[in-house]
Amino acid sequence: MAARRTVRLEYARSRGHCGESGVDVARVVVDVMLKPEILDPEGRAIQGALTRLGLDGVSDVRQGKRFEIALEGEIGEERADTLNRLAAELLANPVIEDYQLRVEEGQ
Amino acid sequence: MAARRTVRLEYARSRGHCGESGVDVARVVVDVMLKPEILDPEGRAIQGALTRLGLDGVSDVRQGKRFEIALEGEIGEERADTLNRLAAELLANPVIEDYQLRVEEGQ
Amino acid sequence: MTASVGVITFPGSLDDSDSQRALEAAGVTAVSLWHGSDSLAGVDAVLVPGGFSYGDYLRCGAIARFAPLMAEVVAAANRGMPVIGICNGFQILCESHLLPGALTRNESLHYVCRDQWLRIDNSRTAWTSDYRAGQEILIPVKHGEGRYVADESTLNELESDGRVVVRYLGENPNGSFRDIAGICNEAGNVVGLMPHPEHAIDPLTGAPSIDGQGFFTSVLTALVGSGNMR
Amino acid sequence: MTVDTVDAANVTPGTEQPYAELGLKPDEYQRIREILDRRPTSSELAMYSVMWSEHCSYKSSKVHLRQFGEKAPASDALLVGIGENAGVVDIGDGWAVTFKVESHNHPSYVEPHQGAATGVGGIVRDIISMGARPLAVMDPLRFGEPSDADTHRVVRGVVSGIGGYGNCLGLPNIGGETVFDPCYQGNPLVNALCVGAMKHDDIHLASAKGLGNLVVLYGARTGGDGIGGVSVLASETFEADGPAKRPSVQVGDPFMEKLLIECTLEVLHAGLVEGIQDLGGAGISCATSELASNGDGGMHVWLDRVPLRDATLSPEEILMSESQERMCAVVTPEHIDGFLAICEKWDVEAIVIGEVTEGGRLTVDWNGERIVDVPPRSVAHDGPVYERPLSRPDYMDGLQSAGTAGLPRPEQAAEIGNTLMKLIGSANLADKGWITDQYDRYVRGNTVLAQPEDSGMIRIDEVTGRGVALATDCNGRYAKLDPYLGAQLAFAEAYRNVAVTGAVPLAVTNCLNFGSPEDPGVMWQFAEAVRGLADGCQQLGTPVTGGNVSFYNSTGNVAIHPTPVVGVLGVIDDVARRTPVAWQEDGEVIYLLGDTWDEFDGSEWAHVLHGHLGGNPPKVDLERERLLAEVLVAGSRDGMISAAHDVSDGGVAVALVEMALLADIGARTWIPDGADPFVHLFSESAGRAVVVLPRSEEQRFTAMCGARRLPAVRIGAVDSGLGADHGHDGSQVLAVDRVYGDTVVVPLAELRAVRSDVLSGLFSD
Ligand SMILES: Nc1ncnc2c1ncn2[C@@H]1O[C@H](COP(=O)(O)OP(=O)(O)O)[C@@H](O)[C@H]1O
Ligand SMILES: [Mg+2]
Repeated sequence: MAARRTVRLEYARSRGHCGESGVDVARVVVDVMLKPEILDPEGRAIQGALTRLGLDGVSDVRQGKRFEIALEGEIGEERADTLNRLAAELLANPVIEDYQLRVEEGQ
Repeated sequence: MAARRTVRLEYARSRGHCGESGVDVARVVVDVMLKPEILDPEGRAIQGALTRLGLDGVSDVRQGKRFEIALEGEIGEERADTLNRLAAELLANPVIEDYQLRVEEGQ
Repeated sequence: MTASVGVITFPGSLDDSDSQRALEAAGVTAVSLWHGSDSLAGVDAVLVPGGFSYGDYLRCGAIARFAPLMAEVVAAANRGMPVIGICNGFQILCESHLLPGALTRNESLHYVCRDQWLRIDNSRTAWTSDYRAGQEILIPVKHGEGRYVADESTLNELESDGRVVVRYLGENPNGSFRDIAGICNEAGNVVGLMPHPEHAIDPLTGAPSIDGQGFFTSVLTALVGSGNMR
Repeated sequence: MTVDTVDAANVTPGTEQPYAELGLKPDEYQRIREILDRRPTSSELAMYSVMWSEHCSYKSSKVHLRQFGEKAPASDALLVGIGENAGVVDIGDGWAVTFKVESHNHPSYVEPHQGAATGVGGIVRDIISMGARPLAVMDPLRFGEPSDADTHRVVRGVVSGIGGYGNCLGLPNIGGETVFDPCYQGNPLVNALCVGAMKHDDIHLASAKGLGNLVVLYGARTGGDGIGGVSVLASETFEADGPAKRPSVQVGDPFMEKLLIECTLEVLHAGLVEGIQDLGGAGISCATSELASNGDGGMHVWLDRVPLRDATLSPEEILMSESQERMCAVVTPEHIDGFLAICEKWDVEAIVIGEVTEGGRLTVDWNGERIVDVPPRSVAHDGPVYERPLSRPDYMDGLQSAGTAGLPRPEQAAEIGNTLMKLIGSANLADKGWITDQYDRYVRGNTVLAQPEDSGMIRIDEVTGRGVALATDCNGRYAKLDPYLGAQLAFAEAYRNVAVTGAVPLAVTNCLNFGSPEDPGVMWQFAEAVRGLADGCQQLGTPVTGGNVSFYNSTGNVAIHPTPVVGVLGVIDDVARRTPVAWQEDGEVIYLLGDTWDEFDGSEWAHVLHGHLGGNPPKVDLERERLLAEVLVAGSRDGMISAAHDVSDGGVAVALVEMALLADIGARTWIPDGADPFVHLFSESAGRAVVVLPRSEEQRFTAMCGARRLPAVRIGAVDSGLGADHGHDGSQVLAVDRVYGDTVVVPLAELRAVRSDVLSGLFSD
């Protein structure tokens, strides 16, 4: 599987959209995956189960975490910075994990 | 946060790409989130921590799982069906979780 | 006359031998069953023990549910065979849809091991008939994912049909809806609970009580009484 | 990928090699060249560098550790001594017990959860590889200042790692230690102990014998984790600021380990194994060289057969990888099919990677090319041995002369009450439930005593009730004040904790956590501690069966307190006779055994109330410890004692509080005639225990103590009805009379409240 890198939020792209309430609500999605070189025992066990249950050609499975953060108001530069910092300090453990941040549009 | 629905893999869209090895390798991503009505204590704890650590305006946080499945060869209709079945039976527990399947292009 | 209860070992099962010891102490013949087999070996009832089947990877019970033997267990349960799932066993029975709802991460986010007071709310099941309704018992809990959840209508149905079998008293150890510690299916032959009665059969080891014995003597009573044995 | 081969090494003798980066000194590199009579290949260099690292070769500690063998008391119980994966002792009824403690300190600082988890995994594999079924674990832990944010990170990770791994393996956690001190801020200590049992016939040793026998690697695939971990992690001090040197973290897979346990026990019981070895530090390098040099001496390995998690690994990396959950077995060709079938049953990947050969060489091929050709002994056993310079640090005189004599002491009842509350509410004496409730103590159904009892105790034989008790202890402050006495005090406390439960102390393991061996002051501490422990074990007749050394626990050039953690194992012929800490019922009388001196240097009182460390630790009288143990064991055997608790940190006052809270029954106690209330309540003199007897046994018991000249003084009685007398109607209270003419009365509920939420307050999210 292609090597995954950490991707931070760029300010220019991080704008919320207008929620039903009329307030801007952005949904920030943070995907956290174990770095490719780190053993993922859960992924391995799931790979075995998928294959046993009839899915052919599974060459790798990795399990990670997905965070969905609902943020009120527009994401200014400052909040984008805070998000980047907290992704690295709280949501992911950069010793063993990579992460990607993005603002999900629509919905 | 917008209500999340289960999204299955449509055959037409589920084609792999050509990996470095020359064999087609598709990366199927499955996102699994607790249904909105189910309490997510981890999400709640993280919401508290994000706010304490300086992120304003967090109105909700949900934590879910992300699976990345590397599949060799092209995803035919049959394998797409198997994937949809296993997402519902194995990767997610539809009693408490919604899930979305997609093939990730590029990388 | 005695009855035989099969105890399933999955990769990662931990309380299988303890469950066998508890059954034997109650006068039941315990039979080990291997997850990969497709035969229940003629047992009269089945116990799905605690542990971390498949490491509890993915979701507790999610992978074990697909073991070949579980197909036999589901079929037998639907024919009325007494089946009990303890802790990881309860999780497996929910994943197998023999019981409604699901068990999710403890509200505290920590694994918890402690002696817990419980109340028997239904003493008519195959596994609780030796208790009095309302009886309070002390039994250990030990799990990280024991918070019982189900949608409102399922919960209401469980309550109105008297299918909540055991409830936590005092501090709820995991945030379970309505303090639910264990439930049964409509027929009352399939029971699942998070606490560990097999660790409360000898005050020397486990909880300082013998309050767990009733689960194992009940099934003997049920099987001998019904003549439901080979 | 081009590989460096033996042929290439022969023709390019001048190639420069990065031995220094791999942690080898110039003279060590030179010795390798002499052993091989050429330059090593890069694979050979990798093997020597990991195997000759401090962690694997004990090069700085060996000359001192020898004393454990030389001074070992004659003991019929010792079936396998130091040098094997773990020592084995005979406990009777045909049972043999094996136990060992190991450190995983540095990895647990980098990634606390995984570091602690893999620490448990490693020690459990040591026990399996002796042929034993692992039965229980313990976790002696040391952390920095409790209120520090980084301590929060480390505590939470370590506890979840130990719990997550041990719980998933189905091993009850039956005890441990939790100590906070600023000296461990950048160097937390995560020690893990495992105990296992087997029948005598099932003991297996790590050796490869029998020409043509096959070497099987089974378990997890080999990945890039922990490469260089041995040499980098264990041999170099961590720089506070540099993540640069952080090597890749090893992730534990407890599920795989559980399968390894079951699979290994099944192949052993089926008689399919000639020799067995776990893969820990130094991975395949260690397993193959040790198996070969303990056996017939020759082995050939096809390294390219090793199943990999990462196909890009080089042979050097494969040789050094410390991927977890792997084992190596030597199997005869007749048994190989049976062996592989059992592995398949448990879904454990297994592959033949080598065979036993003649000729006394360990040879390794990579895709048909010879990359290693060495005498295995030179790798595994003939590593460098250093007599490092040692000298008593200059600060010792000042430290020892700054005792506690001048510190202000409480002088009235109210101050005594406040002192008690401050002590029991401090992180070191607070209730450890927040930690221990995250550990399964019930699984396997044989746990007779677990935390917060003085020892963990498990039943080994379900028919006869024979069992073992285990305790680990160390007061690093005492060891700092005097490493020789500190080690003896650690040993004495663990010995006493075992005896208190009614078990007879039998054997010792240790985990010696120190700063840098290159610092002569630290080396002096180490030498003193080893000498103290060896002398103590010799005197009390309990051999050291094994242990572990962890050096380089320092930040910059500031070392931790010397922390020689000592584990004592005792045997009890019927666990039904165990003595618990909690007293049982009204009317029981409370006795203090032993002598109390005015000893506060290094005490918990000095630490908590005054932040003071100086002076000399409490006196050590090992004959007194032996006598006390004999009385405690006899009292249990003859059914005289209903409860007992050793007196250590915080003194008699803290011991009484713990007994009352566990029982949830109050008591009336008093200061004995002629005693100073403060000294009686808080001194930490060694060689003492509180015992509780039914009145009907009082005479018999005191007569026994009198006959043996063990001081025994009555200090109280269990009394559930005291609350009303003191205006606490309906509640249980602990009362101490004759405190400077007053009575100190505290409701148990208040004592409980002060201690119960301290750790959860600090570390729950
Ligand atoms: N990290 C831990 N894991 C398991 N048990 C622990 C741990 N820390 C403390 N304990 C248990 O808590 C109890 C009290 O510990 P401690 O005060 O250190 O005892 P003592 O002073 O008698 O050696 C003991 O039973 C000990 O085994
Ligand atoms: Mg103690």
